[in-house]
Amino acid sequence: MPVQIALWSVAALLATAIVGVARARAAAGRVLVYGTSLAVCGVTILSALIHLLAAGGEAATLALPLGIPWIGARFRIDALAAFFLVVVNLGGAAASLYGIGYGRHEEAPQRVLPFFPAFLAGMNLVVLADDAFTFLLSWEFMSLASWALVMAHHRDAENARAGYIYLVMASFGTLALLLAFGLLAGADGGYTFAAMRAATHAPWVMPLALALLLLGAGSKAGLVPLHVWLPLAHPAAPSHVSALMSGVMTKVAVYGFIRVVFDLIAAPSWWAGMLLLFLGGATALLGILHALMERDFKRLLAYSTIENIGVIFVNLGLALAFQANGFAAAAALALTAALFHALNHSLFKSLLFFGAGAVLSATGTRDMDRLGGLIHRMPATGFAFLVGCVAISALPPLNGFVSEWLTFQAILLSPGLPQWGLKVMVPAVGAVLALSAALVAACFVKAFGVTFLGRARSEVCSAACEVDRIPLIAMGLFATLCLLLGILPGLVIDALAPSVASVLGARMPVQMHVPWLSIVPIAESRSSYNGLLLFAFIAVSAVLAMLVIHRFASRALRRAPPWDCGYPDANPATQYTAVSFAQPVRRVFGTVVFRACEQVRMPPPGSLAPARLDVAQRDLVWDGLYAPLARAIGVASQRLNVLQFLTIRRYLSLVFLALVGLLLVLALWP
Amino acid sequence: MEGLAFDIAHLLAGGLVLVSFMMLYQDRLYALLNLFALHAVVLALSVAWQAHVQGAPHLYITAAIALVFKAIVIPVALHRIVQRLGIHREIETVIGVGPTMLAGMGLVALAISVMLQATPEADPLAREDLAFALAVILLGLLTMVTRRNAVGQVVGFMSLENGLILAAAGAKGMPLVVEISVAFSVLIAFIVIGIFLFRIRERFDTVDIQALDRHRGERR
Amino acid sequence: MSLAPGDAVAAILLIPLVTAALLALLPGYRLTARLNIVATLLTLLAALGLLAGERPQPGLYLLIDDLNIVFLVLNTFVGFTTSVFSASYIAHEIGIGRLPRSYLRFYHAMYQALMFGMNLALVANNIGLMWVAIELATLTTVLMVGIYRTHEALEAAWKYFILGSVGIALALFGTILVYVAAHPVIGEGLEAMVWTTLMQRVAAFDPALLNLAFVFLLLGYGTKVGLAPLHAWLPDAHAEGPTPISAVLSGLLLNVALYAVLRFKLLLAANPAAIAAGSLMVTMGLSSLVFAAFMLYRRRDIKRMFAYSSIEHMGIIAFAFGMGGPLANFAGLLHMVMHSLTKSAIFFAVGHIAQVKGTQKIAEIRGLTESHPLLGWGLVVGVVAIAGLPPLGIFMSEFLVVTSTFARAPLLAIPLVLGLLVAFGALLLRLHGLAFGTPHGSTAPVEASYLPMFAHLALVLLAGLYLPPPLVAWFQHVAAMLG
Amino acid sequence: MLDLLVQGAQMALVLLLAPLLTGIVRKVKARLLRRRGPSVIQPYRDLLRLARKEAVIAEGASWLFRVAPYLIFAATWVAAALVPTFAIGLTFSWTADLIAIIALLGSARFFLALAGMDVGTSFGGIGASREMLIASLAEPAMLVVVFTVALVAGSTQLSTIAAFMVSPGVGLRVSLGLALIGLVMVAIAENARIPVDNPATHLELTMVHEAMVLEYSGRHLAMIEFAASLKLLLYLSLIACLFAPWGLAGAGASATACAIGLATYLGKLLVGAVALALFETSIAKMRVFRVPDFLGAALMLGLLGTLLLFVSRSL
Repeated sequence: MPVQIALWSVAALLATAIVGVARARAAAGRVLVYGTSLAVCGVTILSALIHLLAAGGEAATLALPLGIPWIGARFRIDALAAFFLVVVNLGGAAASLYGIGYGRHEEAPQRVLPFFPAFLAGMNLVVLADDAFTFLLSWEFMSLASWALVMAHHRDAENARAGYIYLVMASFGTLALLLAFGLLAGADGGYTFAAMRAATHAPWVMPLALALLLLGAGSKAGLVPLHVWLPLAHPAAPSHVSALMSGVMTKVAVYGFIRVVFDLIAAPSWWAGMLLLFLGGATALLGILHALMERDFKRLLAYSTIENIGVIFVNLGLALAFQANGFAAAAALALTAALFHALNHSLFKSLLFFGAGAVLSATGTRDMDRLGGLIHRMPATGFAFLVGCVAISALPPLNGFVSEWLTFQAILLSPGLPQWGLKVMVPAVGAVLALSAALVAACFVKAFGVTFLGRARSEVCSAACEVDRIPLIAMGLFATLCLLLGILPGLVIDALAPSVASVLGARMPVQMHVPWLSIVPIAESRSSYNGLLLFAFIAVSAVLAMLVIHRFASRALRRAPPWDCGYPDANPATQYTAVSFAQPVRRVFGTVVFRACEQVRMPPPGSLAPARLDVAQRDLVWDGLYAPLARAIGVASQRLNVLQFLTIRRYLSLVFLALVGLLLVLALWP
Repeated sequence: MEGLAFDIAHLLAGGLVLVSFMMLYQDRLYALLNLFALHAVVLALSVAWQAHVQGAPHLYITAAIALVFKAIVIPVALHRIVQRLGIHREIETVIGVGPTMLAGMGLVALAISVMLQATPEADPLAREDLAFALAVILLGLLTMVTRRNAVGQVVGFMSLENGLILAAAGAKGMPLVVEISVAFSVLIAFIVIGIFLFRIRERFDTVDIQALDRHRGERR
Repeated sequence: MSLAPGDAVAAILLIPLVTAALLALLPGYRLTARLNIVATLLTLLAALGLLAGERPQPGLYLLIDDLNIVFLVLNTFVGFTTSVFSASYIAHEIGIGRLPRSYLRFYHAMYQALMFGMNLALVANNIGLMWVAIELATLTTVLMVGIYRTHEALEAAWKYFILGSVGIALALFGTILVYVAAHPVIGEGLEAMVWTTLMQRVAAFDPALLNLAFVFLLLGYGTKVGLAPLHAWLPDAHAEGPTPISAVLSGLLLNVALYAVLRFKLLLAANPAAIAAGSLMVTMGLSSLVFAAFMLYRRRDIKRMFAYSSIEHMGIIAFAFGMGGPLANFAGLLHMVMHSLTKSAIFFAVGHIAQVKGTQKIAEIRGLTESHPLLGWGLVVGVVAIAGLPPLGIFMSEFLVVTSTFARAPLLAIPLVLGLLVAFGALLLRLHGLAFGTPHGSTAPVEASYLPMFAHLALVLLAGLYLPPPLVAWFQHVAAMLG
Repeated sequence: MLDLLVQGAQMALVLLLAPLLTGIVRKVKARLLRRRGPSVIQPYRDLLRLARKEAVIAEGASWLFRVAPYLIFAATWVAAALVPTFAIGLTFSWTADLIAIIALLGSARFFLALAGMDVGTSFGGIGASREMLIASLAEPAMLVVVFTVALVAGSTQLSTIAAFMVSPGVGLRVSLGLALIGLVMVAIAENARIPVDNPATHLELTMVHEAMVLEYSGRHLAMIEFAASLKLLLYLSLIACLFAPWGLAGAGASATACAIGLATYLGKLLVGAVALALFETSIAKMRVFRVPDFLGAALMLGLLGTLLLFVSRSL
């Protein structure tokens, strides 16, 4: 039954897409398209939740006579799929809601409306798919739809380049997955996931498949060094689509990875876990460092997505390592942390992109160094964005912290692992995670501080005005969810339990019975956390302190020019900008990671010219990997291109040589 | 009788290969045309002999076509063209004669070695014939490849095609031989006309194919 | 009305022949164009009737079996749609005076003659007849490629002509060799050239002769298929000829030549001692794929670019058939059909685009999705399909090819995937230039017949999602037949 | 019931002791510099006076600027209230383990940095960016220390760790020593003490914490100062509870035990204050961009401790 509902909603979405083609230009069309998407997503969430909680998420399957004829299109909802359905459609619903209002500012609706529902449909299908063909078809269809959305503002050359790199990387990933599935399916084409589960593979298959899978799913999720397309493509799309791509599509990639590695291959090995740990750690650190260096806030958010993907993959690596050594409970803990973080990230990243979209439509610029002081102009957006920043910075009592905390709990269990490599590596990765978590805080202090606080750096933002109500509702919804998940983590963990159990066969202890709704991953004596109480304490004591002081001390307030050590400067250019905020971090890390170099050009004494600080930094991954590749292809095509300009005689000689060659082969054939 | 028949067929086929070699060697246009005429005559003879041996009268038609069309009409036509176009008498060959001859030798060796893999049960006459025919074909291709000049290439192509006719005639009781030879004559007629209608000349003032190649959709 | 089987075959052959003669005589543009369409439609109906009804017994000359009926239906269908497209295309050409009216008869007559040649080559049960038919088809296309009489057109036609003739010669020699191989077993006369007979008795043939024959046939017909390094004529012929002819070339003639190669591969496969014909096809297929993929990057002429993409896809198809096995063969058939439909659809779009923009230079065409949404998005869908993206048909065939190959011969899959990816990058790069960005050049509306293009694309989309069971069963049977 | 009492007592106690601790440190420093220095209760006076003054805030300041001090104070207070000082058995000790407590301080810092950027002055920006840099280096070091300790005690729950530390099974361990040093270094950095930062300065390009709070005055400044001294107290009691948990009253202990615990706790604080003052006077402030090396050293010590722990365990 849930499968049918899900498939019907996918069909409804596709129908909506067609409507979008027809009625794109009319305002009614906008409301219709986004409204329908919202309703459909809502229905899907409900059915998935019911399936997950009430039915305990036992697998329900369905086969349609589509796709590869003798296999058909298989669909399946188990607990894992149900969970990701919730993630996908939650993001989808919020984005649709946001779009109803935000879409008004869209100058090319006919390039957005048709593809938005199609994109949602594609993501849903990936989660539903139960055979390789359907999976890859939906996977690539998802990429295609999102590509079209990235190309919505195609007149901008930057966007076009982003779209190109994105689609090429996507099809590279798809080809890698294609090979992986070919490997798992075997020569006689057992393309159904059921067949793959049942199949027994040669020992060399597993590592190869895993590597290919890392290429495929990793390139979609944005693992370093396959991440280059992400910070280009995500910001290029309209903001609610960016929210979907960053918040949801990357999760779909994570789903694909979990599905294959934990469910289909299901032959965990500790070195695979180690590989994931390494990649995840590197991704997290590099992603957040890039984000810190950015001054384009949508690109900053995209880079921070890379960081979160890194965290998720670290958790997956831990889960693999634990599972390989038979530590079921620990593996369950790590996987729960991964799923929890995926959910959290989809929430606050969407929220942040919504805020970014609001700022973008209000000011028309993505450059933080031209913004500032927006908290006065757009208070509601500012508050929602602040909640998002606190959540993504993994600060209690919001949801980001809970998953981070679970991750550290899992890391603290690693000493039990027998392999020395893991023993030594996990603490190091833990330190890296802590480092990147702290950098995230720095990054979002920068993002919020430079964009919303301080004084307006340009007239565009002193003229900005708050977005209309519907987008604010979407943001408020997600902000509330961030808080709820933060203070009631036990509910989420229990809700995740069936999904975890469905792939690992183990689950975390039930949290609902713990008094005061606090969470206890392993044992009361070992570690516990209670977001609800923490929240209550902070709220109470803050209010208490305020009341006491206002009651017994003074409550007088006077506005005055800023003090600033006696050197107040009216010029807003004297504020710290995004670039200058990142300067200490750039000094410490940038010189290594980005070959960053700063040089100050002082005017000669006596001249009134301003001193200039020039900052130059390079993306080593691009320089080291992609640029050479592009160059190689260029050279090869240049060399071969000679063959287009030969004389007929030379072409004849080619034929002649081919003939002689084949005759020689025949003459020498045994 | 059988032996004699075999020897004569062998002789004629070998003669054809020999003439091909001479054409390969020859770098004067008129002489090349004359050699081609000779080539055609030898072909006609050998086809006729095959007709006699196999007792297949229809092959005489093929022989006749070869004799009339290839040995007389075409060479004359090409003579005309060469005069009309007034192309310089020298054929600038691509590589020197020596290497060309060596290559030709190699090709013949290759042809024979490939052919001899065939089981002897296939009747020896056909087998030898095919070996020589293959040699002629390869040599014809070589001629085409080593000539810069359209007429030279046409001649090469026709010698190649002679090899085909030889093979077809050699194949005992092969149907459609006449049709095929006719079809090929048509094809060659097309080629000759292609030059003769001066399409190429009026556009490019020469039959030199390199001139053609200069006019190309995508210039570098 | 239901045709008797013999009549259907006769119709498929005679309708084009008669129409060709008729069109050569009739004056007047509208009439001839309509007649052209009607004739192709009738041929299509005949082919469908043949598909539906029972089949005639194979005779000395003609044969209808599962293998060639696939090609036949595809051939007549694309022939029909192309004639519809050609009507509006040629109307425009005459309107701008690029094509003198006097050539019209010639053009339409040649079109029907080409149809006749290809159909004959497909239904021929006789290797000699097949050879003659393919030669005929080649010659007609040569004449049509040169029809514009420009430097480039003539040069392309000449190149095509010379290379084609050499190919024909090689193929003929291969045919003779097959006869010589068959002759001791079957005996003299026509019998030794009949497919059905050959297939029954081939096991006893001399393998060495068969191998030699296959080499010549592969090179000879491979020249028509456009496999590298025999491809040289293909890009220019596509680029310089009238676009309907480019569509027919890419969509049909290449298939017909491939069909011939397949037949002979079957022949060799049935002889235990012969070499593995598949390995040769795999090699040439891979080389064509990779070569064409890299060639795509430097193209400046839009039609020439898609010609190279045809080479690439022919490479894939040859590779698939070379690999053999039920999966790969199925994929090869599917890919062939899908490629014909998609590529001709692309050429339909490109033809109108080149007409409205007045140029074929890629650099001078920009932002089509804005200036001409229908053409632009049609092109986008077509290129997306040809690049192998879902949900369109080619994705399925490529899925099957790659997966089955990787499971069987991982090392072969690497160049395959490499070629696919490189080609994808090139096509997308050009597509971005053509379809997106600020429009460039004339934005005048174009009177185009969109029907053929979107009909093809719709079919391709449908096939990508759902293949009707009878079609599948039939394909599977053919795939099994191909071994 | 008693536990609840203890919890309440602790919340009041930290509030009570924090300014005193600051005062003691200042006093000792002054003495060491041969000055008489303000009396140890001076901080209380300052706080009261500040609280009574009217608050002057810059024109550009937003609501965040006014809310932040209370949030910072509250978060720090809650954190401090959850660290066992004189007794283990706190009712709400399970609300947050060590990691959560550190994260709470992180939240406080987050809002402090935002408040620093709110008015839009150059000093505020300097302070915020440098504070976040220092934090980003201090947190991993702290986590590695926690990792070492948690490895030894098998828990991140402070009460459990403390209970374990007093048990005889511990003995002297190199890795714990390294962890201690690392923790001390982190504590110095976190509390903006010399050599990382100078709490006494008010007009220096190298100031970090003070630069952020430059715009604050009146009750807001009082809240922030209070939070700062609470933080110092927290770190001292954290060190005490982790590495010198002697005399801590067990869960549900008698009043006398609590009294003993209290006495020992005060003693520990005194020692800590004196030690801190000694250290601060004996060392010079370092340049801002030397701080990463300083904290990097702490991180290395922590990791070394962990590895040594593995070695000693595997033996």
